[in-house]
Amino acid sequence: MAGKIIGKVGIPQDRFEIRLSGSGGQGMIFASVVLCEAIGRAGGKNVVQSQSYGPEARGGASKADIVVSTAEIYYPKAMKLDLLLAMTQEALDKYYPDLKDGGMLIVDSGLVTEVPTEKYYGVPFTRLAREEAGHIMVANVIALGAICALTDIVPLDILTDAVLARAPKGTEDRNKKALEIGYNEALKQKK
Amino acid sequence: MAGKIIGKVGIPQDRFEIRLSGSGGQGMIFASVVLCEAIGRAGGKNVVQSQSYGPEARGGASKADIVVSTAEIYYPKAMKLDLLLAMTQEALDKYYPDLKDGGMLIVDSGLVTEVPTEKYYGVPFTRLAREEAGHIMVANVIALGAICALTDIVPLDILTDAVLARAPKGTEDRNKKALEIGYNEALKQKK
Amino acid sequence: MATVEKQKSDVMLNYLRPRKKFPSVWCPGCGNGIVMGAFIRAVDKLGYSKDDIAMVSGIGCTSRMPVYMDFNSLHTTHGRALAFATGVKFAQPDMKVVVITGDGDALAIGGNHFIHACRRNIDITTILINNYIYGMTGGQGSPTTPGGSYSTTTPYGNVEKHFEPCHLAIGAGASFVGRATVYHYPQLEKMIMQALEHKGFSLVEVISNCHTYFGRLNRQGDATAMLRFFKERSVTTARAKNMTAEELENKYVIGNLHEDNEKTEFCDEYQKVVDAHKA
Amino acid sequence: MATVEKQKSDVMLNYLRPRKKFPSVWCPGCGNGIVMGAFIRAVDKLGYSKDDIAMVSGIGCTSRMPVYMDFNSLHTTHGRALAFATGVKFAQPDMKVVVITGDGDALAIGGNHFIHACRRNIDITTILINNYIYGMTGGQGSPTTPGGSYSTTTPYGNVEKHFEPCHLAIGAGASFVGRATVYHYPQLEKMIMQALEHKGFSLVEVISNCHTYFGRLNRQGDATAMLRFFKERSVTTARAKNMTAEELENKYVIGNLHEDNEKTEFCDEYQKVVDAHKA
Amino acid sequence: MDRPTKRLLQGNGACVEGAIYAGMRFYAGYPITPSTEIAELCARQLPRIGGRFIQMEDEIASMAAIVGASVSGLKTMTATSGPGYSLMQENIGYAYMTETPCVIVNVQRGGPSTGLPTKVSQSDTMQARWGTHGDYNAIAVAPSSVGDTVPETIRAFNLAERFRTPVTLLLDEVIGHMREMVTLPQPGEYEVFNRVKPTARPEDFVPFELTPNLVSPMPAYREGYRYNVTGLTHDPMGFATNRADEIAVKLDKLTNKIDNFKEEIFKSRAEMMDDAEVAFVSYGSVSRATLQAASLARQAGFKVGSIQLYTIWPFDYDTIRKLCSRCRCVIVAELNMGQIVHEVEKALPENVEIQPMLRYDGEIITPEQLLARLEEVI
Amino acid sequence: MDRPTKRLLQGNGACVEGAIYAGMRFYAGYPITPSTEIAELCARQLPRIGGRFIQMEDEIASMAAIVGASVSGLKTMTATSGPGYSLMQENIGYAYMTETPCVIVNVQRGGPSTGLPTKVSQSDTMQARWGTHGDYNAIAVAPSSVGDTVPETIRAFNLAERFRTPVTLLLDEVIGHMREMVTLPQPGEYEVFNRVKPTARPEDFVPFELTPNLVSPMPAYREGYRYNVTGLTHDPMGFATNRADEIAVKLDKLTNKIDNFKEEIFKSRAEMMDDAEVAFVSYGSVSRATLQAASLARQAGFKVGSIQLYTIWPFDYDTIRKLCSRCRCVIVAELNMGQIVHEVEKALPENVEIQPMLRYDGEIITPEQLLARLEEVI
Amino acid sequence: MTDTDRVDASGARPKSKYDYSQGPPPLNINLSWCKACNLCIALCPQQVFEPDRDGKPVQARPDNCTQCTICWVHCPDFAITSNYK
Amino acid sequence: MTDTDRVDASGARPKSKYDYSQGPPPLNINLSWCKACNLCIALCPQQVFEPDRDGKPVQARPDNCTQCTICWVHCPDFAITSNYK
Ligand SMILES: Cc1ncc(C[n+]2csc(CCOP(=O)(O)OP(=O)(O)O)c2C)c(N)n1
Ligand SMILES: Cc1ncc(C[n+]2csc(CCOP(=O)(O)OP(=O)(O)O)c2C)c(N)n1
Ligand code: SF4
Ligand code: SF4
Ligand code: SF4
Ligand code: SF4
Repeated sequence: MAGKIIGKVGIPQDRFEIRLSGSGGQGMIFASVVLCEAIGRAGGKNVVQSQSYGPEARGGASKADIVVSTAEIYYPKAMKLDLLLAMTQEALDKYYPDLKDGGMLIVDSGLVTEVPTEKYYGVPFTRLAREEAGHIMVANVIALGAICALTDIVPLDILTDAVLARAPKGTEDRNKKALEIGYNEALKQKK
Repeated sequence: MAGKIIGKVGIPQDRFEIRLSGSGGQGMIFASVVLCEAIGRAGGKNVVQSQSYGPEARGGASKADIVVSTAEIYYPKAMKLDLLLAMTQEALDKYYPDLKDGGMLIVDSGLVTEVPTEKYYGVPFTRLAREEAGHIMVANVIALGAICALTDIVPLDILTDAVLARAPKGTEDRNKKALEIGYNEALKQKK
Repeated sequence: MATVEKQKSDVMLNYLRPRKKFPSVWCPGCGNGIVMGAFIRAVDKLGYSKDDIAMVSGIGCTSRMPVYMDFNSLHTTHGRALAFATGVKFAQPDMKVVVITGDGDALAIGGNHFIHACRRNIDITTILINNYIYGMTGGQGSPTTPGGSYSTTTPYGNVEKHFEPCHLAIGAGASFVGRATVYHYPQLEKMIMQALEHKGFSLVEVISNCHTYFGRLNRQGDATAMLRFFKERSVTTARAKNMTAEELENKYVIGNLHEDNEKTEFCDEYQKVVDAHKA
Repeated sequence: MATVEKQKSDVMLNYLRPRKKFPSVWCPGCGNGIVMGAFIRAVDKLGYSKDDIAMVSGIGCTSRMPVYMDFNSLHTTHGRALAFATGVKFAQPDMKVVVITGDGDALAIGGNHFIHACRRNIDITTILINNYIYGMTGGQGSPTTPGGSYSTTTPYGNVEKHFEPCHLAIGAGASFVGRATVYHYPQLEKMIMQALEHKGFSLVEVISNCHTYFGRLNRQGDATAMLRFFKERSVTTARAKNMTAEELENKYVIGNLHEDNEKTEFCDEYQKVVDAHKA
Repeated sequence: MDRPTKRLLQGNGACVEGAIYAGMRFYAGYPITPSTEIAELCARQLPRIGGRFIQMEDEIASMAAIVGASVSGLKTMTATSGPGYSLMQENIGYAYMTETPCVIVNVQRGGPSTGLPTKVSQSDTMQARWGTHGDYNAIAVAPSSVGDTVPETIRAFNLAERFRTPVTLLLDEVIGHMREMVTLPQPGEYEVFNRVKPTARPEDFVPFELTPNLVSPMPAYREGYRYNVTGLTHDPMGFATNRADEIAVKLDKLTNKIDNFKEEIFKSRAEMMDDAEVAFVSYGSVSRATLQAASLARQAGFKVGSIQLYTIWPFDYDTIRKLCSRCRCVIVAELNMGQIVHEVEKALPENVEIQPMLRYDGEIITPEQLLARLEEVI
Repeated sequence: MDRPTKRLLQGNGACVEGAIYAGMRFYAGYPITPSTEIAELCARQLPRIGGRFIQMEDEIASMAAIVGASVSGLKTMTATSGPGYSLMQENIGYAYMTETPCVIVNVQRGGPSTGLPTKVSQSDTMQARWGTHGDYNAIAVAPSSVGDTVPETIRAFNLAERFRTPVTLLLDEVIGHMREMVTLPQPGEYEVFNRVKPTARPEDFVPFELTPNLVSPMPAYREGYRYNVTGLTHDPMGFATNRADEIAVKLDKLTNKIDNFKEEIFKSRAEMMDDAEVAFVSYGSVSRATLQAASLARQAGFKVGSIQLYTIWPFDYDTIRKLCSRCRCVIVAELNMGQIVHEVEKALPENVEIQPMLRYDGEIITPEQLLARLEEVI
Repeated sequence: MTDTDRVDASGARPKSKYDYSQGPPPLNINLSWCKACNLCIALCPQQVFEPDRDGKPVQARPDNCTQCTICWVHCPDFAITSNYK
Repeated sequence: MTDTDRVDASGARPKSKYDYSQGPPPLNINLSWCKACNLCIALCPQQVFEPDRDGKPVQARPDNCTQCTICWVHCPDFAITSNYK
């Protein structure tokens, strides 16, 4: 009997799944909320964001997922990632298996030393944050800039607005700069 | 349709319902427990005792019911009384309407002044308790003696055992005496 | 004994709830009625409007009190009166919110709400009628039942220690704490007035008689005997100051035990936040 | 600083639960681990048998502690540890029953069981790790969150007053009450030993760091900064005696605050009843 | 202590007698009408047999204490009524999750809320199945008279111990408060089941092991087995888990350890059911009246029977269906607005007429009322 | 305050937006995963609109406080999850008895007991109907996405106010925590119902009057109406009663004021049901997947439909029966061990096959799983 | 049975403020509210009351009444009001 | 970053009790348990440790170690044991 439906129509895979991962303090949740909001505001696409909660979410690897689709998103959790950002080695080790064949991998090349594939983008987000953006805290925003450059998921201006809308007062310039750094640094690598 | 069953068999009324009533401090519950136990121990009959609880049971009229039957007692609450003991006017006023036509009424003739029927037994339980039994507290036991004399519900010796089994140590003689006083006083009146 | 201010005898009739039949369900002589009289006279003297008073209670003999009075009344679940009252007061901060509760209601099942209301210093007056036993359910031990005392659940004498409600309230942060008895009527009424006028959480512990259970099981006699007992055992805070711990053993120290008028009140403080952040 | 008794560094490895993976779920630097070490060393020094110890906890970061240790452990519902522990102790009076709890667990939802355990003076040692916030659920205010402090539920600064756990315990009748911090390790360990050896209800309040939430929201920095802060703010009971109320403002008074070795213990008293009435 | 074998007891007293017979040695409770006599009797009797009674600060603590004491190794009980039963729900759930045997007596009064403290009701029947959050399986036992309260209380303890689970004993105000003569059982007269103890070496002990009957052996404290007990969903070792496979295994265990033995747990009394065309289904104090009504109807020549449920949960749909196989109408009589009637509906085929005979005004159902209803359907 | 109309919100945030839109101005709560964000957002937002937020000492107190504040005159809410919902049951019963409008949000996680604090579940569905003791009638509303949480929260408040009753809003961890773009409603876009105030003179005021729709007008404090509110069963004047006739009238009122308006309260979304031979029935986050599965099946040429329940309680058996009139098989998909499936069973004739599709391991049901099940029955 | 400390130290009774012989008795006792608790009878410092057969107060010595308020403030059932305000 | 008050008043370091050059380093650090909380590094009065790239302690100045116990009693994860008992 099996296959009567799935065999005929299949489950439409019109969805793009993004995971931002790193360690507790790296602001992955903030980044995913901002990215998700930007994609949502850009229009035309549905978005769902989710993350881990509870003691499991503290220390160790932390992750936040976004599902993007032009269709209604029936199943809100990420299953096979189209894009994985890994800000630490631990996060990469843990979540790499969830990356789809041919999915895009972006790592903090300053903190991640062993990558199990050759097809990846490496940007030293944390070092750039410290050395060029003036504060280690904006490594996540630099990463967002890189994602923006490496994918066509969201235009830079909308992403910038989204970041500034959620960033604490007084950090606007720093964040703007961070986005640009990430964007430009990644562009250089874009294959 | 009505009457197909009840019309044919009726509900067997093989039951004898007793209510002991008075005011809060008069020990009606104790008396009913003892009486019930005596009837039960005498054998051959089923007994069910019940009483009021809660704030409703404080002050005002207090009551305790016993249902006696040679058959299984399916319905455990008193419905139409075969015997009503009223130790106060208030209790009499409240419970007299529940007495069956032809049911037996026993009152404390020292405390109850207005009895709505002529067919009743009046014994000054409280006065007898104070004056002859040595303590007002045994008025209830005197009343039990009277009930024993006026009905054939339980033999005096079994009732005496039951009273003594539940009475506090040191009050045995007083209670025995009280039973006798009640029994004898009532016998005099037995019609 | 302090001079007895002239007390009106019939003022309470103006405060009984129309259409609810009085007298109460309480046993003859139960101190609850005396406290109710004191409360009504206190309210009358302070001139509060009936509409502005909410009386909140839990479950117990004591907690039946609000139903008889013509105020807004909330007869809630056992032990939770202060939690409901917190909702009332916080929603209607201009009302006088009064909780009337028993020792079981306030301190057994309700102990947590009691200490938290003290802590928050929310402007609620709590009148705790302490009769050392559970009256409503027929004489079980309560958290104030003294060690060694009898109740239906301490048939061999209580092996537990008891709370001192006032000490607990002070330890938890209440800003007005006093103790009175139903024998010492004038002081009781005055203390209720002071508590009502105090801004912040106020506790009036009223030592009262449940002769029906506590009195009977502990051979303390009837209502009269118990009131006499309260009289004999009470010492005022003033006198207590000069007494040793031994002398104070088994004594009821009556009077105002703690008063802190500096402590800020919860609803006030919250209002400041609202004022500062309201859009 | 008192001289540091030589502490074994690896003794705790003997007490970790076989087959449960360590390290814990706690954040890096969380004071809970320091208290756990102190507890294990105290038990080791006292030479208790593992079988004779029951560790009971509620819900919270702190309350996860028992699962890591090779004792009988009961990780119960939020706030109820002392009620479960009362069942354990009363059923097995010869065991050492220890409750490990957080400020929210013990004093918010669990406040009633806390004061009643104090009142009964039941022989349970309670280690209350006070980090001034709810860690497990992500940084909400707790009954010990100081006025004005920030948490996710006091975004404009806390308008409530806070409990002093030790004062509350004393007001409720506890017979051993002491305060320590995770910075002052030797005193902490010693106090836990004393509490374990005390007959009756004992409370050790341990001031600890939740830098993840309390530290971050109140700009107190990381674990190290918070431990330094505890160091700076602490005064011993001995020193506190000679300090004024103002000087003591915002200070942590550490040391034994209350000890009463005369007070009878609940299980003992009950046993007397059993002995007297057993058929 | 030689006590007369026949005694006048309240239902609440019979419950205490049954519990002590079954080995109950620890009672924690908080007074509430109409269950209070159970606490009062335990306070008096337990010290005499070396047992322990404690009045806790509330019902939440009472439930906690009996779980703590049961894990420690004793057979434990608490008693309450509606408001207290509601408060206990969280910790009853803890007992389900930790598989801790204990008996909770609910002497039912009218609800909701404070309701009718001194009036009879059977309106906590569904709560006994669904009162706490989450998925689990429940056992509830309901005697119908003072007399059968003794064996049914013993049965409640046996089920608790046998299946490592909390068991609710549903009494009601009428049974709890009325007095009847009761013959107390002799030692040995009823089987008393004690929880199975582990035999594994402590190092090999798996506290929540998946045994064939799904019930894991349970040590007392100080027997050398140290393990972790938690209300978090846990693996067989007793450690919290978030793994989907382990979670499902645990929940299946909670459900199946009871469902697999439904026939053993379910108990009913079927009278005159062989050829019954109309049947009463009832439980608790109502069953007295239904039995009389059915007998009278038989005397009048009608094929009427009576099924009394001694086990309410798990509800055995198959047995009820089989018992009612010849029925065209079933009258479900209960003191509430309709609870078990829905389970009977589920059990029976559509062509059987279901007649609820409900009373919820604080009074019990009389035989007359039942006969009147019967006359309508005959 | 001009806020963008479209915002990225968690389900918990959408709930707060809906509540504030509906007029909620008083929140009392105690944090618990996965509902905590509701408290946190209320703490932040309520002072800004002159409302009041209080963190109580526990869930019992939270429930008490919202009832107290509602009686005082405000629209009130609390939010919790399983363990807290169990603790609230006694005071939820008080709200039933006193007919006090309020909304209780239960963001469900796995149970029983502490269970799975961070994992999704729908296992408190039956508890929302039967969790407190006694007889009463319950309303429970269940959104399925972040988006519909806004209008469904408004609807929950409207039902509470309209019927003077507590209403449970059943979310679950997935809805509560995930973020979606939500268009916030403009003022006037949704109807907001406010409790009916009395018009009688205070002397003539009958607080629990039997009006035609059985809902009694309800004054706020300080509006000149002083009356007694009690959890004891009471007469229309609000005074405790022990009279059988008055008791029955009160309980009938509690039940019928809701039952009589079942059609108005019940809300479901039926898609592709006109000629459906197989239907999914589901609610909450599961409905997203069932809808997709049904559409795919249609694309493949099968007559499959989907019914999503927005109202869980009162369950409208008639509507479900009518909607499924052409079905030979109904698949009930829920995140528990089988709860609403029993109600669907009751609703449908025996010849309809009922297939439970249950998941209770902390994960949600995928469209694939639903399709696989569908293939088995097609 | 009575509270003698309230009697003046000299043993003399304080004089009552009203001439009760000219009007109604000093107090009005609502017998339907009175529960016969005995408190008024026992606490009255002037022995104004005696119990009737039901235990309810009768003003046996009305002239003794000084309107001291003690009976009515202690009456738990508000059964005593003064006729002289 | 370090707790200098613990250094002897004279500024001199207390002499360590062991000759670490002859055997294993003073401490054994279980890096799989260490969570890089920094407490040992910060609290060590002798500045024995430096953080590695992950923030975990490295015994940079082993000879300074006096076996004072401070690092191991404050390590919340029992990651430090002494090699010299
Ligand atoms: C949840 C719950 N548990 C128990 C009860 C039963 N109960 C009613 S009143 C009461 C104790 C009352 O004692 P107290 O508060 O001291 O008041 P009193 O009757 O002595 O005035 C108890 C245990 C209840 N109504 N609800
Ligand atoms: C009945 C119930 N309500 C709420 C919660 C959620 N909860 C879990 S832990 C916790 C607070 C923990 O704070 P605390 O006790 O101070 O311990 P910490 O995590 O800070 O160590 C709360 C509110 C729960 N598990 N159960
Ligand atoms: S039982 Fe006690 S508290 Fe209750 S009314 Fe009677 S005397 Fe008062
Ligand atoms: S959240 Fe706070 S209390 Fe919990 S483990 Fe982290 S630091 Fe410790
Ligand atoms: S005090 Fe009041 S109730 Fe008591 S006897 Fe006197 S009049 Fe009657
Ligand atoms: S104290 Fe322990 S966990 Fe923290 S850095 Fe040092 S070794 Fe690591």
